[in-house]
Amino acid sequence: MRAAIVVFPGINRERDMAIALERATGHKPRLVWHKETALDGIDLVVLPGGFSHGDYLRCGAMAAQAPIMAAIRTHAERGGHVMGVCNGFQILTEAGLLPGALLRNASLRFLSQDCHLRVERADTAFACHYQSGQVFRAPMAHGDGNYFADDDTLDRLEGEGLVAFRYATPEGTIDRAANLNGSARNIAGIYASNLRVLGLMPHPEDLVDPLMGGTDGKPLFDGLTQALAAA
Amino acid sequence: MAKKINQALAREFGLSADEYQRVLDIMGRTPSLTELGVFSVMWSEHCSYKSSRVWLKTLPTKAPWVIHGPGENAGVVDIGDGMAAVFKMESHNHPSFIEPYQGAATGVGGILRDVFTMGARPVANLNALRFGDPSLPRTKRVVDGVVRGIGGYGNCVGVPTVGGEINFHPSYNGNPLVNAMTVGVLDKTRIFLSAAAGIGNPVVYVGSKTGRDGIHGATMASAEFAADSGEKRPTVQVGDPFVEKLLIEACLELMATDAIVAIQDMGAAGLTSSSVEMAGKGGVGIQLDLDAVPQRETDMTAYEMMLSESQERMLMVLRPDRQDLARAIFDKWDLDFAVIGHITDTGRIVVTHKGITEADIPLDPLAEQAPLYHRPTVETPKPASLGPVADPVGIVPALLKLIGCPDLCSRAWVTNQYDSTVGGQTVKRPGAADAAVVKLDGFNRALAITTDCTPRYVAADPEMGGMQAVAETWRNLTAVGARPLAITDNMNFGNPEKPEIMGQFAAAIRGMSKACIALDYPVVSGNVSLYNETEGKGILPTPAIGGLGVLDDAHDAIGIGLKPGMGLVLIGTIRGHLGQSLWLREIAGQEAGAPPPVDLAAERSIGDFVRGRILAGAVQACHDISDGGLLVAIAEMAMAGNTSVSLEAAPGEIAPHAWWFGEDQGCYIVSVLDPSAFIVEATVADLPTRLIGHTQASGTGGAGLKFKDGATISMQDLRAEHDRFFPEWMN
Amino acid sequence: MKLVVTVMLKAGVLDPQGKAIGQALTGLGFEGVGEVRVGKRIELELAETDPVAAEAAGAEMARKLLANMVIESFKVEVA
Amino acid sequence: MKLVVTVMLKAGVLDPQGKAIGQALTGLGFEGVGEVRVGKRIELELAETDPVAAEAAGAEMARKLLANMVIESFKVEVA
Ligand SMILES: Nc1ncnc2c1ncn2[C@@H]1O[C@H](COP(=O)(O)OP(=O)(O)O)[C@@H](O)[C@H]1O
Ligand SMILES: [Mg+2]
Repeated sequence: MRAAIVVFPGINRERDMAIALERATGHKPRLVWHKETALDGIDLVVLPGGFSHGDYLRCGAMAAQAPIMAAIRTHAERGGHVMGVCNGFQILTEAGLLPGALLRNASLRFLSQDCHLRVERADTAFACHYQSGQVFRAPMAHGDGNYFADDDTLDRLEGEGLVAFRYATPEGTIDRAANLNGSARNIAGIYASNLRVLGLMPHPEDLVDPLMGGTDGKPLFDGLTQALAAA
Repeated sequence: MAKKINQALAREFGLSADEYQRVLDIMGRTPSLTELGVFSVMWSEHCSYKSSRVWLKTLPTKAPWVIHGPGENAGVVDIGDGMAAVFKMESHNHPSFIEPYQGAATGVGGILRDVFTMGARPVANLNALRFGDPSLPRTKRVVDGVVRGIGGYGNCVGVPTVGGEINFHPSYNGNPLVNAMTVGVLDKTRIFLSAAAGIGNPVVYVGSKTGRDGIHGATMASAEFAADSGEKRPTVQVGDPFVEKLLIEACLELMATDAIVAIQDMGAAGLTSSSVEMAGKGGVGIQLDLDAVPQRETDMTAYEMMLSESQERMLMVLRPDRQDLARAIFDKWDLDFAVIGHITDTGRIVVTHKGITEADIPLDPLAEQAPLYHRPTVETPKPASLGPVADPVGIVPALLKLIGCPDLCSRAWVTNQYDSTVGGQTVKRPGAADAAVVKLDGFNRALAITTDCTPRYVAADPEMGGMQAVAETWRNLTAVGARPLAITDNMNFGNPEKPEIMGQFAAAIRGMSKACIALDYPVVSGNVSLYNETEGKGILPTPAIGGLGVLDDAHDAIGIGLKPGMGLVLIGTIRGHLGQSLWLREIAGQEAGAPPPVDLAAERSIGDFVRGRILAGAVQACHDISDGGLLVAIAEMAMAGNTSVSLEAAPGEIAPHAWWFGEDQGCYIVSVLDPSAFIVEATVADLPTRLIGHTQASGTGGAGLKFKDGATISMQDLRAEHDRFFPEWMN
Repeated sequence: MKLVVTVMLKAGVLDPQGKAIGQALTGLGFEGVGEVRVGKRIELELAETDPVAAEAAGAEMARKLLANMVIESFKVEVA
Repeated sequence: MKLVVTVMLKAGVLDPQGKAIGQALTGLGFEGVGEVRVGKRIELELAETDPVAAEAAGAEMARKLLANMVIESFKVEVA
């Protein structure tokens, strides 16, 4: 799998993401500057976490207008895989590559703590090393992760099985207490219709090494590596 | 409009009559407004250390592993593998009182710049915070703003905030302390310094544009607050963490080339102090043309530009043939880049604006004749030692109250607002261990970092308190298995013109020095913040210490969380010292007695032994005894590991409350699989130990804490008390 | 020419900030505070001197960047 | 009665958001964009029916909570 990480000004988890991808694939991902315009020969494009353009105005809004976005759009239209984590998820929604928007956390505070995610379906390149219904732990670190979409959109996402992960208790219960940022229907991550574009708020890339507290995020990267090996 | 330059104006600028006379002597004429401004900020307490310098000079600053001690933007120590750690702590107390969010945010920004200006990538932030009485609405607003500000800045720049400390005391009601610390790492052969060189070399300004921000911030940080401090509000600066992030990346990118001759952040007193210090250190002169300075506002005067404290700016001296390369890098990152002058051989700083020479000052006298005061000192009288104090409530209620009190309760509400994992190298997050542990990307090696100070000890006995603060950081680094290397300090005190305050300062330095020498643990950087008083009332003297240590292998680091199936051993001697303890304050309602004495020889031998056992893999968890004493430490270990503990009885010769809550120094609790073996080895080394309990058997649930006499506290009750304060207070 | 673009959350989109402000005001003793909504006011200095063209440019800026049409609506005025 | 409180950074105070937006608009090809300042627009539903009293209440709210008087200024209007 050949992976690229897009670097927007103000992004700060590109290193974390590169470490996780290198662990899984055995080689360093390509870092692509936001002013570049081509993504040739890439299987997976990752938009990492951080504060692109300071998250001023709205999180991800300015990055969504970057020159590289046209290439990302083309890559997605061709059926290429795209993953946006945290700020990357916000950028994908701002760019219209994923539906909905990420509002300020309901508590109006930045949340930096571990959360638990329930895998809603495992038959995707991203989740194939998890079981459907499995719960895994991931650090979250965001001020604007409160997923919002209108009811029709939410119904469609659920109806088409496009919810990727939900905030859950460690036992897998989907309830209000587990929904730290107030997201609609506990949604932590969603897919585009072709299941090849994923956006999620928490950071599986920060939990791929026992030394840093666990390996709960590792199956995501191992799964991607295996699923896209043939690509 | 033009102000008349005279002694009255000099006084407004914070210069005494003597100091102004010295300016006149150096200049041989009446200075211009800009010149007077330069003298006043360079000779302010904040920049000149005029009251503290004589004492700071006595601190031990050398060790074989120290690469740069005090005098540079930050201290640098060798950490092995060809790498060095760069670190410093700095205060932003006054700005944080005026505008808590921006004050704290720009404090973080400022200390980050001191570290990356040396070529290091910042890898960790910490903060030492002191607030007033929590029952005051103002305290709540300040805490909320400061915590948001630290998070708002640190999270955005992508440097993990991994540790720190928070205390409450009414003495900080009108004067909170916000001390921020940054640690960076670099290749030890690629350290950048600030001494300018190369006659004719361009002086380059990069970063944000200059506005009328914080003019006279440095002198504000050097003056006591009066009731009308609202008047000084326009000096507040707004931080732009996004630009800071770009500046970090752009500077590090440029530092990978050979373009930079010297570099210095524009901190307090902005363009003035950075240009004066760079030229002064290099023994050269500097010519600045202010027309070239990127400006955010119109019609700025030379005086305003020289004194502005606009954030996120740096000054560099470049090799002339690398100017274009440097410009291209800053263009890429959308940052201003302007050649604003050049290095000269005149030994003077010459500032021109719109064709007029606005300042022309000889640099040597500006530095050498800077005021230096041997202020009178009065020793703090030794406190009477505390007689026996009866236990009014019993052990269990006292524990529940203590672990819920503002000084000991869970800090999760605070730390959950700080991104502690960004960078992917955080081995021990806040609350997991006595020190934060951050791995070096690409190496097995890790840094351990902590901040500590117990101001109530320092107030009661400044020398012992200074010693204790240093020893506690050393102990906390040891408790994770790290080899302590060096400290940074932030001396927060009251008005130095009062002999009692200067006496506290001198004694604290004395105590710190003794500890540094005994522990081979020198001071490599620091900061002094004086005049922390409101209407004549001083804060508790607070020499905050930031300690740094190294682990050759991050895998060796341990935390405080207990696991089942272990024995708990106390190493060190508990005599039941209740003087100045939290138990005494929270349970008996007294702030009295002498602080617990520190025995530096015992500290060293016990610490070295504990570290040795940790590195040998014999210790599962370790926690030092500090605020709240033995039982609080055990409760914290139990909660952190979600593992119950059965306790042995207190020894008969010490009153139970003194045993459980005394704050004796130099003690650790270790969790070990084989307590007898540990005790034997300690005994062979002639160190005092005592078995104090066992964790629940593997696979069984437990009662939380279970005492020998059958009393228990459930884990839920412990947690409920521990977790309550901040969320209830803030919501 | 100065332009003011006002961006507000659409009705139906929960505004936690507005809610929190409403609660805080009530907590401070202000009576009769009903719904509170928080939006942005963006003031732009434009070289354009024709108000109609300026307004059109403002609307274009809002659609492209200043507002997220999924959750927000906007208004452009020449100041 | 509906009240609108507008809160803007005081003149001279750095507005990082406004600066970034200005740069982004220029990057998107909008020409002649000068200074951009971003503030808050807070719309409040009040039980009060007297405009003068409502305005006074709004100013009080702004001073106490809605604006940070150290760096911001505000304006109250009855909508
Ligand atoms: N209390 C102290 N202990 C040790 N070093 C100190 C202390 N206070 C200041 N220093 C050193 O003095 C120098 C100047 O510090 P400072 O004025 O804070 O720098 P900056 O201009 O970057 O703000 C630095 O090298 C700093 O480490
Ligand atoms: Mg500096």
